[in-house]
Amino acid sequence: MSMILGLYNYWIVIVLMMIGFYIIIAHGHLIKKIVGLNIFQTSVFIFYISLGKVEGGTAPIWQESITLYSNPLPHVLILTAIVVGIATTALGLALTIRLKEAYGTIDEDEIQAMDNQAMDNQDKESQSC
Amino acid sequence: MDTLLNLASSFCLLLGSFLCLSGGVGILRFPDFYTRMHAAGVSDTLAAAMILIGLMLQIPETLVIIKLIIILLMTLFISPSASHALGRAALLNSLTPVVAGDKNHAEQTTEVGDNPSKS
Amino acid sequence: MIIAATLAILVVMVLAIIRGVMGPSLYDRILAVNMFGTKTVLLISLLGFVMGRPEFLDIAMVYALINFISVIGVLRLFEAFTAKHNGKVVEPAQRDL
Amino acid sequence: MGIAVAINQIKDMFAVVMLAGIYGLVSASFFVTLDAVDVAFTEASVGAGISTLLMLTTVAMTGRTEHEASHKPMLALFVVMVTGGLLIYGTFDMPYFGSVDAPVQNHVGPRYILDSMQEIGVPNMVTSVLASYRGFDTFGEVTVIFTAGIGVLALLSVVRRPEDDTAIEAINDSMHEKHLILRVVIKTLIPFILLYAFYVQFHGDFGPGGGFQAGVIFAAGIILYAMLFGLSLARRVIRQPLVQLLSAVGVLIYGSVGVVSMLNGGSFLDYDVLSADPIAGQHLGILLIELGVGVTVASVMIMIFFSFAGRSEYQQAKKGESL
Repeated sequence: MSMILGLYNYWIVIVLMMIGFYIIIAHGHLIKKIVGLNIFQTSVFIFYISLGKVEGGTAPIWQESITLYSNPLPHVLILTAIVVGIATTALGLALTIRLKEAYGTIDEDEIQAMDNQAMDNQDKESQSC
Repeated sequence: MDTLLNLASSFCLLLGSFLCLSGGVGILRFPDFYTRMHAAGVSDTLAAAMILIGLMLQIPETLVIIKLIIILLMTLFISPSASHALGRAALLNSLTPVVAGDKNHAEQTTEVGDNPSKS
Repeated sequence: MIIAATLAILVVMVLAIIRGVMGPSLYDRILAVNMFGTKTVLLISLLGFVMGRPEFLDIAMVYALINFISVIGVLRLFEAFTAKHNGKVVEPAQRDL
Repeated sequence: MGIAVAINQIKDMFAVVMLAGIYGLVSASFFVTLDAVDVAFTEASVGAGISTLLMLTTVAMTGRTEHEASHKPMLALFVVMVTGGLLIYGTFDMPYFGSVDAPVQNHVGPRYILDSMQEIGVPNMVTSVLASYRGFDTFGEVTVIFTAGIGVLALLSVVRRPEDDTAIEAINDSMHEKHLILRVVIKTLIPFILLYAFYVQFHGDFGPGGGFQAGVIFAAGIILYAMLFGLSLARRVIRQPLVQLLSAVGVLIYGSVGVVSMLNGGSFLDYDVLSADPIAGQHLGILLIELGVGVTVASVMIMIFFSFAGRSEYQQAKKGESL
């Protein structure tokens, strides 16, 4: 019982992470993949932050009367990671837009099918030459 | 004086919570979008105001009270205009309200704005 | 008292999420997001008081702002989207009032 | 968690993105309860605000529905289950939640907590660790953001011809004639948003806040303006070359603080030598660095939004021509 109470934060993180992972693998739609990636990312954030939490501690902003703080180090790492995460998400979305313009679809399977077809055509042309 | 303040703040907080809950029930139970918006918009604004006033009465520090007042002003500014924009957009996109008498029509009409366009 | 208010707000947040997941129309979802946002503002101000650190109010302010911005953004973009795909914004359907 | 499951199920992309927005708010509330005030601040402005907007812009450009997946999801489910099972098995060795003697709390953490007040003199430990102890890291992150901004610009920038502008402006005008109430409200709000961004920027030493958050809030104010008053008007207020220049200037401010501290005889990004009094030097260094971070983040976010919105208008204009 104490194990369940002591470790539940990791389990929440893992369940979230696996949902994100599943979305990334099982869906062909690129935007949905990016949303899945975001969920995955957030689960990692929660993991780090929950590591830094100290029972009975408060936010790491110095005050005269308080002696017990949570660990500020994970907060710093995650703070920058969030902003970098949005930058990479934006990059992914930009790529998605360009794919849509180039292929007319953003479904992974359809893009692959079109690629294969183009490749086959190329092969045929080179053989006929 | 202190007990009076405490009493007033508890009253405000309780009233705020009650309004919140009624808004929550409203958003879940009402039949169509416009009634839901009514429930959410009206109760939200007053509930937020009540809870923030209740918090203001609890603390003597001036800075905190000023911040709470700023939040309150922002809620009073933002919440109605967001509701307005939402309702307007819904009306312009032909989401018809449910009128008394066509109950069986309700589910169908609320779907109108949601038809994914064929692109 | 603060605890009671916090609990009430948590319950309402759950209700709003249910509405947001259920839909049925997009506007219901936007409404749910908006409501969820205002409730988060209140929740965080209350949490600041529960934990005895009223600095949290800064965060509540950001929430109020961002919530507004995202609701307006969704509406504007959705409008642009329907305008793009239907050619014209559809006339309000005739209402037989 | 339920939200994540729902995201998996729903096919309408608009709804998915809305739910992702709620998810961001929920996780930010998590961070508040776990004492990570600064992180909650960032997640609120980034995860719930800007990323939702960017995703919506993309959805508006790429279409709204998702096709039924053609391949079987059972294999994916199996992989996920196995990985999850292994990870849960791994947690049995982890320290319990909130325990004081966990390994994380025993290395550099106590030093940051106990000594930062004497060494740096800034009450907000997150800021002192971010800008001073781990200043090198943060420099790297800022560069990454800058690079991502350049990447988005390279992918989405549109060569603009003058005659395009009139077509785009016609579309804009037709869309912006409405919304009188919103425009008035937002016109009054925007100065306060920008002011608040500056407050967050310079108050970051004492409370939650700092360059990253301030940059995002500032950008949010500009984005709000651009959405309601039209992109071309916003571009006239803040010109694209200026934004690009500023995003580079921010990184340069950061780097040059490091170089100046080297010239003064310290090591790279060692602010003690910036002033006669080490504490004053630290204050000065942190202030400058946060300024650099804020400038870069704000201009990169504005740049990203402008490129997305500009691309969308370009597509519309092209469609209008072909009709």
